Amino acid sequence: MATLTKQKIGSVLAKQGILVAFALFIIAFTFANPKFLSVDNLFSVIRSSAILGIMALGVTFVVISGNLDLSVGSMMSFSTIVVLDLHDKIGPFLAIPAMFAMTLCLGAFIGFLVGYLKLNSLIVTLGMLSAIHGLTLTYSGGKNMDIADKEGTWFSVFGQGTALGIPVPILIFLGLAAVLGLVLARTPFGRKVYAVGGNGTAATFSGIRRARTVFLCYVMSSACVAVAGLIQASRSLGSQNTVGQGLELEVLAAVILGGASLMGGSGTIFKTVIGVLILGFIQNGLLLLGLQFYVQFVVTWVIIILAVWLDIAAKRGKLWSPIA
Amino acid sequence: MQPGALSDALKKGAIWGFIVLELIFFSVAGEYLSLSDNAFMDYENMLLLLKQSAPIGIIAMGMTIVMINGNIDLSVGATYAIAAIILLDSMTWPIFAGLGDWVIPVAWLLALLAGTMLGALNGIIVWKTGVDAFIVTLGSMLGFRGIVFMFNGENPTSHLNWTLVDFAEAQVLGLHTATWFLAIVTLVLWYVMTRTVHGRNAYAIGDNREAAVNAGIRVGPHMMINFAIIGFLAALSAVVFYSESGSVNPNDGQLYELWVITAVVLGGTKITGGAGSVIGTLGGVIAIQLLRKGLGHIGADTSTVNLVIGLILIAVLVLDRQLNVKGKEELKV
Amino acid sequence: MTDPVLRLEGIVKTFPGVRALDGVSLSVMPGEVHALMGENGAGKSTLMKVLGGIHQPNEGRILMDEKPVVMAGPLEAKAKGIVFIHQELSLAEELTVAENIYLGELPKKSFGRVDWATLFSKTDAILKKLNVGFGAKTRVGSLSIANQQMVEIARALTVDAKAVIFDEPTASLTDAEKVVLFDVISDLQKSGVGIVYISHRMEEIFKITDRITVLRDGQYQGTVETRETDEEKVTQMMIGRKLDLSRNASHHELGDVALEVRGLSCGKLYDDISFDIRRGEVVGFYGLVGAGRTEIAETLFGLRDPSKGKILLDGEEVRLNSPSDAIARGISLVPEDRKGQGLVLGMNCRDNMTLPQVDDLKAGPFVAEGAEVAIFDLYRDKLDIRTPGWKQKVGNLSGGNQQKIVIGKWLSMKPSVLIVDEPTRGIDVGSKSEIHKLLRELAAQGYAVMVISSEMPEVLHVSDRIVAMYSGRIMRTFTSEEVTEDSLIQAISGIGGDKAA
Amino acid sequence: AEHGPFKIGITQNNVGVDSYQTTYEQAFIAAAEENDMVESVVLDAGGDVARQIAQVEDLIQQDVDAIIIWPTNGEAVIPAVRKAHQADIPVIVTNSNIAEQGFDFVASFSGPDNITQGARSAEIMCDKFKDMGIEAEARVVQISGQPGYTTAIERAKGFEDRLPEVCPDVTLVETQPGDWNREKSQQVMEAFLVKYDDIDGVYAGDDNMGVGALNAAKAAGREDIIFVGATNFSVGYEAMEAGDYWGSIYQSPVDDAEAALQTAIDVLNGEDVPFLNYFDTPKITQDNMSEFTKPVF
Ligand SMILES: Nc1ncnc2c1ncn2[C@@H]1O[C@H](COP(=O)(O)OP(=O)(O)OP(=O)(O)O)[C@@H](O)[C@H]1O
Ligand SMILES: Nc1ncnc2c1ncn2[C@@H]1O[C@H](COP(=O)(O)OP(=O)(O)OP(=O)(O)O)[C@@H](O)[C@H]1O
Ligand SMILES: [Mg+2]
Ligand SMILES: [Mg+2]
Repeated sequence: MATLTKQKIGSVLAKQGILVAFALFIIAFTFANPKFLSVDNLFSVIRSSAILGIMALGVTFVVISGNLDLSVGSMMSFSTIVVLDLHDKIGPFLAIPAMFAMTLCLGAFIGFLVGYLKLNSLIVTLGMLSAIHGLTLTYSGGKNMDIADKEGTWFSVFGQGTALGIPVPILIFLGLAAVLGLVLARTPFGRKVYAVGGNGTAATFSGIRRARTVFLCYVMSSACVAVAGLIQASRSLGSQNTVGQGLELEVLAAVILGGASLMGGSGTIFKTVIGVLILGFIQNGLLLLGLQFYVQFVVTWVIIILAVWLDIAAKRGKLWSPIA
Repeated sequence: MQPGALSDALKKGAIWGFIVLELIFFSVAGEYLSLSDNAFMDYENMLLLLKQSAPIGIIAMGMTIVMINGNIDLSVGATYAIAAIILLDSMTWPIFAGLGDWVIPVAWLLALLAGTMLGALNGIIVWKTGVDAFIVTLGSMLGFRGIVFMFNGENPTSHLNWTLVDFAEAQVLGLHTATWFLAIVTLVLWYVMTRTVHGRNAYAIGDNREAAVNAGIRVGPHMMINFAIIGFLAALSAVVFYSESGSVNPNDGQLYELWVITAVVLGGTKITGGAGSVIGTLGGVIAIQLLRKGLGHIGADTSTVNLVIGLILIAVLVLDRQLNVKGKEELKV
Repeated sequence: MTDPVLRLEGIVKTFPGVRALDGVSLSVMPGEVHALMGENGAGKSTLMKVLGGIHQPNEGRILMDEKPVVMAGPLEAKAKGIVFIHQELSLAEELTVAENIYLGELPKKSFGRVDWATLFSKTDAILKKLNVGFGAKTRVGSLSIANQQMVEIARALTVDAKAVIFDEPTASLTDAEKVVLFDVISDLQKSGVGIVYISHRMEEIFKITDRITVLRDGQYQGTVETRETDEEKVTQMMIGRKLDLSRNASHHELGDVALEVRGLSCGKLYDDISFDIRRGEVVGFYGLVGAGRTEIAETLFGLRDPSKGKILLDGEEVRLNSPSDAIARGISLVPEDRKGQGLVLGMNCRDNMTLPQVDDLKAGPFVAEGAEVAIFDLYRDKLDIRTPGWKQKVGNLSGGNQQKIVIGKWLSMKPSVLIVDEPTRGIDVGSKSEIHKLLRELAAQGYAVMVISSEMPEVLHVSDRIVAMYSGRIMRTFTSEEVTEDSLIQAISGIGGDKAA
Repeated sequence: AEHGPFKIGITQNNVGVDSYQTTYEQAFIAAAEENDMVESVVLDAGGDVARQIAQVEDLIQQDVDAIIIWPTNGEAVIPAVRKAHQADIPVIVTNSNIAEQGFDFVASFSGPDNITQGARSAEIMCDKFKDMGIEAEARVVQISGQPGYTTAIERAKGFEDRLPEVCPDVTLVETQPGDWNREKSQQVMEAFLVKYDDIDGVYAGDDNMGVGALNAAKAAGREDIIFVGATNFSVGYEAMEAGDYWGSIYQSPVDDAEAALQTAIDVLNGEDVPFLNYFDTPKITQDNMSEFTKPVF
């Protein structure tokens, strides 16, 4: 009986190692600074994680399908700049769909290269990171983009509004997470994403159109980026060309922290959300402790490795790796 | 010539073919667009090209073997910065005050040692925890950068030693010091990877880790050695470069990992491991440096440079894909 | 009496949800070939992995020369003289044959340099003994599966082994290579090495082994002298009942031509292939490895573009550009390589089985999971798949049960043309005859079935007609009445056998 | 002795990272095109010292008549500058200066004085606190530029040194970097607001970050904070118009670029140029902003 419960606890740990780690961090931070768990702070963390988080949702699809997307940061800059520019030119009603269309085109282009032409995704998206940055600079002429009438536009609702007392970015993030979570876990498309990432050849042999599936993953990812860009633009109603720079690695870190394997075929939206929140709370927690940013770097390093280690150690039931 | 030999040769030589294309393009375009009276393919300019390829190139050699081994190292940029700080800072430490210019080799050694240790640290973590190298080094990319800032806050660390600068700027037998280092590193690693047991085992591990384990290869130590080597090389790259420049910003080396990986993959190393060569990587490094240099030569502006570099990377992949098509009857997976 | 080289005592090994080995004991004498038999999932591979240091037993002990030893890992096992030839290929494809054979023990010179001269000369000697058609410097990835298997086997000859374990070495070998393998085994035997031999092929077992140990559901059933037993008794020990080996002789009416292929060619792979399959008919394709049968199947499944010729389904010419085209037209293909092409190893059993029809099993926008489980249960029972439940990852099933998942996956598509490529590779005798029976039944229900196999008894057993292929061409087509083993062998070796209409 | 136009090469720090640098590049190109006496080669180091050194080498190799450099690192480029000097090519440093050791190899420096700028921001902040009568207890947070950049370091130093001199009782409670990035700065400010109930002033290393911080404060409903920035961007100017943002330092990238080009031409013409050629960067606040045109970037 005793061994049975022990086993049960073991298997819970194994399945939810990352959640346990998450809980531990929260408790530790709360002891260090009681403000950490205040409603204001929670909202503030989730709100500022929302942009990163929404991008991570899309990237989760890409990673599960066995690919990488390093272009999301610079694509997000692009969406933000475009929607801000068009806001004043054609009004928000048209600007938003126009920006979505342009961003989706970028996603479709990457999807075409990686899916249909079967090019290596790391290099393609690395190339696109640079190319889209160039595109953004050309588009904006390198200038910051600002909305002229900041007080008068309803456009600010996506980034600054609240509904039912909850900030809109949080609602969008969680809503999107729920929808995409269902898509991934329950729909035929989601199943195909796992199959293509798990074993692309076998998926093809099962009649799954691998190229199309990969293509759609990138389109989804770019749609998420467009949403993130929209919130970003709405939040500050103005932006510089580099607003998303460097986010690609943070996004990837969150997805991996959530337990998706870079080899493809595993991961879930729920876990990605946890990964995003862990990163967000770490940053916020350390800031509240008043640590220098470089101490935050070091602590984040340790925490990322510990969290992932704990997670896989629980899965294999052994602390140390079996690698000889 | 056997059937397919030509396409084989093309495949292997794709990156060199691309380099030739770049040379032709920039030479011709340079005639019209460049202010300079000197030709792009001027001998001196080509020597500079090799020299300028060294900082990325030396690290890329290490990345090649780590990637052949089936791992990746994203922390090289930060390791590079740490080694640079140790190199420059240690020359001013009071304990070495009596050494005169003999402090130089000591500083070099310290920097190289530090790089090797950091690399080995990554290796040990990958080995002992079993966490994927991508994640481990993504973490240490941050962590090492944090350590960089701990040295001197946000300020640059500087120590200009003209003896050192003169050494680094010297040209021996026509080649710059940095070029010599790049050449020697390339040769040594080529030898290690093709001729030694460690090199061959590294290939085997990257190719099929399970098979290597089943065959009784001790996977962990090999991986650790390769991580130590890349740490050493990141430090060597810093040592060569900062001997000449004498000051390091805490941000230096950022994004190097991405450029290095790009060069390695352009050079034909498989991202999943098991295949690749340091010679190919040399081609990849030169191709990238040539692109940057050439775009500057013809006066492209910042946004164009970004756009073009990105698209060219993709174009090279498309080209490579075309060369690799086996024929119409190929299995469609 | 001599001491056994190797003794396993009361080995217990559990995985989450599975008791794979339950107190198994086994001893191997020097110079003995000891067969290990049992159904798919009985625990044979697991037992050998415990011996080879890949798994640690929960209970029990291992003795070598009557001294207890601990196999902490593959390295220790190898150092103690245990060589393990794996069921699944375990090769580094980018490396040369020589490097693969000596993987982990490359000969060294000073400073850790590889001693290439020694390596190649030693390898050449081994390859010569094995009588294979490739050299030491060939890249392993460019070899056919069969030749890769020979590379794996060559490893047995590199060290002074005390015991060699062969886990289904012949699953992807043809007769020519088998002969060589048996020579190798008898050489090893003469030099006093103890050999454990795992196989589902009875004729091999009775040809080369001295004793047989049988496992069932992880439990030890007993050990018998090969000389003193026969197929029937062994089968009974394995599956606990007798096997009905009679051919399903029900002669049902043949229907219309379902699949017709006219003058199909594909580059150098095969040339001018014409045949047809009627509803209700099983057509066997027999030939040596590399004869091009798999490539024909792949073409019919939309995976290759033919360079010439036509494919007709129900009399109508079709273009098949992708597997989904082929599936939409009622073609199913059970591919040759289950790990690479058949299964997503990290996915659970149910999801693997329903993968090709996941678009059709819908409840609203979602996958109808209930319907999926129903399909899984149906075929689990029909094919006797041993798994703790549908949630189990396919990668954790035994090799034979994995194969059954693939077969179930394609049967559940209710195809009108079913192509099976080496359908019973690695499947135990009991299930094998079940599958044969199933193929016959399917035909009787009106399916057109194309069976590609390198096992002559299988082809002879299930086919109504047999197409013999040699090096990309059809040599002859036999009906089940006229075919004899000799004429078949002649046809596939390219000797004589004028092309019949 | 020279005939024909001067060939002038420039290697900039990191164009495209913000509007200032972009506007600088455009202004420089425009000025060079307008001037018949000048042909220009415009390069960008992308913030990477190694690339900048390579670009200086390339410019030397191309035999330009003068090199303008916007150093990525004020010391690391010294040996490269020495090489240009040895090749008899005059070097003009722009925007942020190189270290003293390199002065021997440089013809002139042209740019703003960032330490003074930081000091002036401190004065603006202090004066406002005095107006409000809270100079005895005010608490200030600082959001600095990208760690490691000379401009960021110098402005922070100027501010930190000057503030206690003019307002000894004001405390600088914390400094965090905002990486010249509005979004990052907004996040940093959000955390500050949670952490400190009492914040009276925010000093940001440039207006871009200042406005990010302002957004955070507005979202949190904290209205009474004094924002002071530097490098007056158009967003900052607008926020000042709206009365949300108190003051900044007026610095025009167009002036910066034109000054650099003119200095180079003067040097090539053999004219006498001062070694430290600062252009003026005055204080701008809500009170005097009507004297300034709205920045174009
Ligand atoms: N790593 C594992 N995790 C969980 N279960 C496992 C694992 N490896 C094997 N098993 C289970 O152990 C049992 C025995 O498997 P094993 O591979 O030894 O069978 P086998 O006798 O070799 O069968 P076959 O003839 O099909 O190869 C099977 O039920 C299998 O599902
Ligand atoms: N001797 C050989 N050398 C090189 N490649 C070979 C050789 N024999 C076969 N191949 C290739 O290996 C691949 C797989 O071989 P396999 O034995 O499965 O061929 P196959 O035509 O499917 O044979 P089978 O008729 O047994 O199904 C084929 O694509 C074939 O071209
Ligand atoms: Mg088995
Ligand atoms: Mg075959």
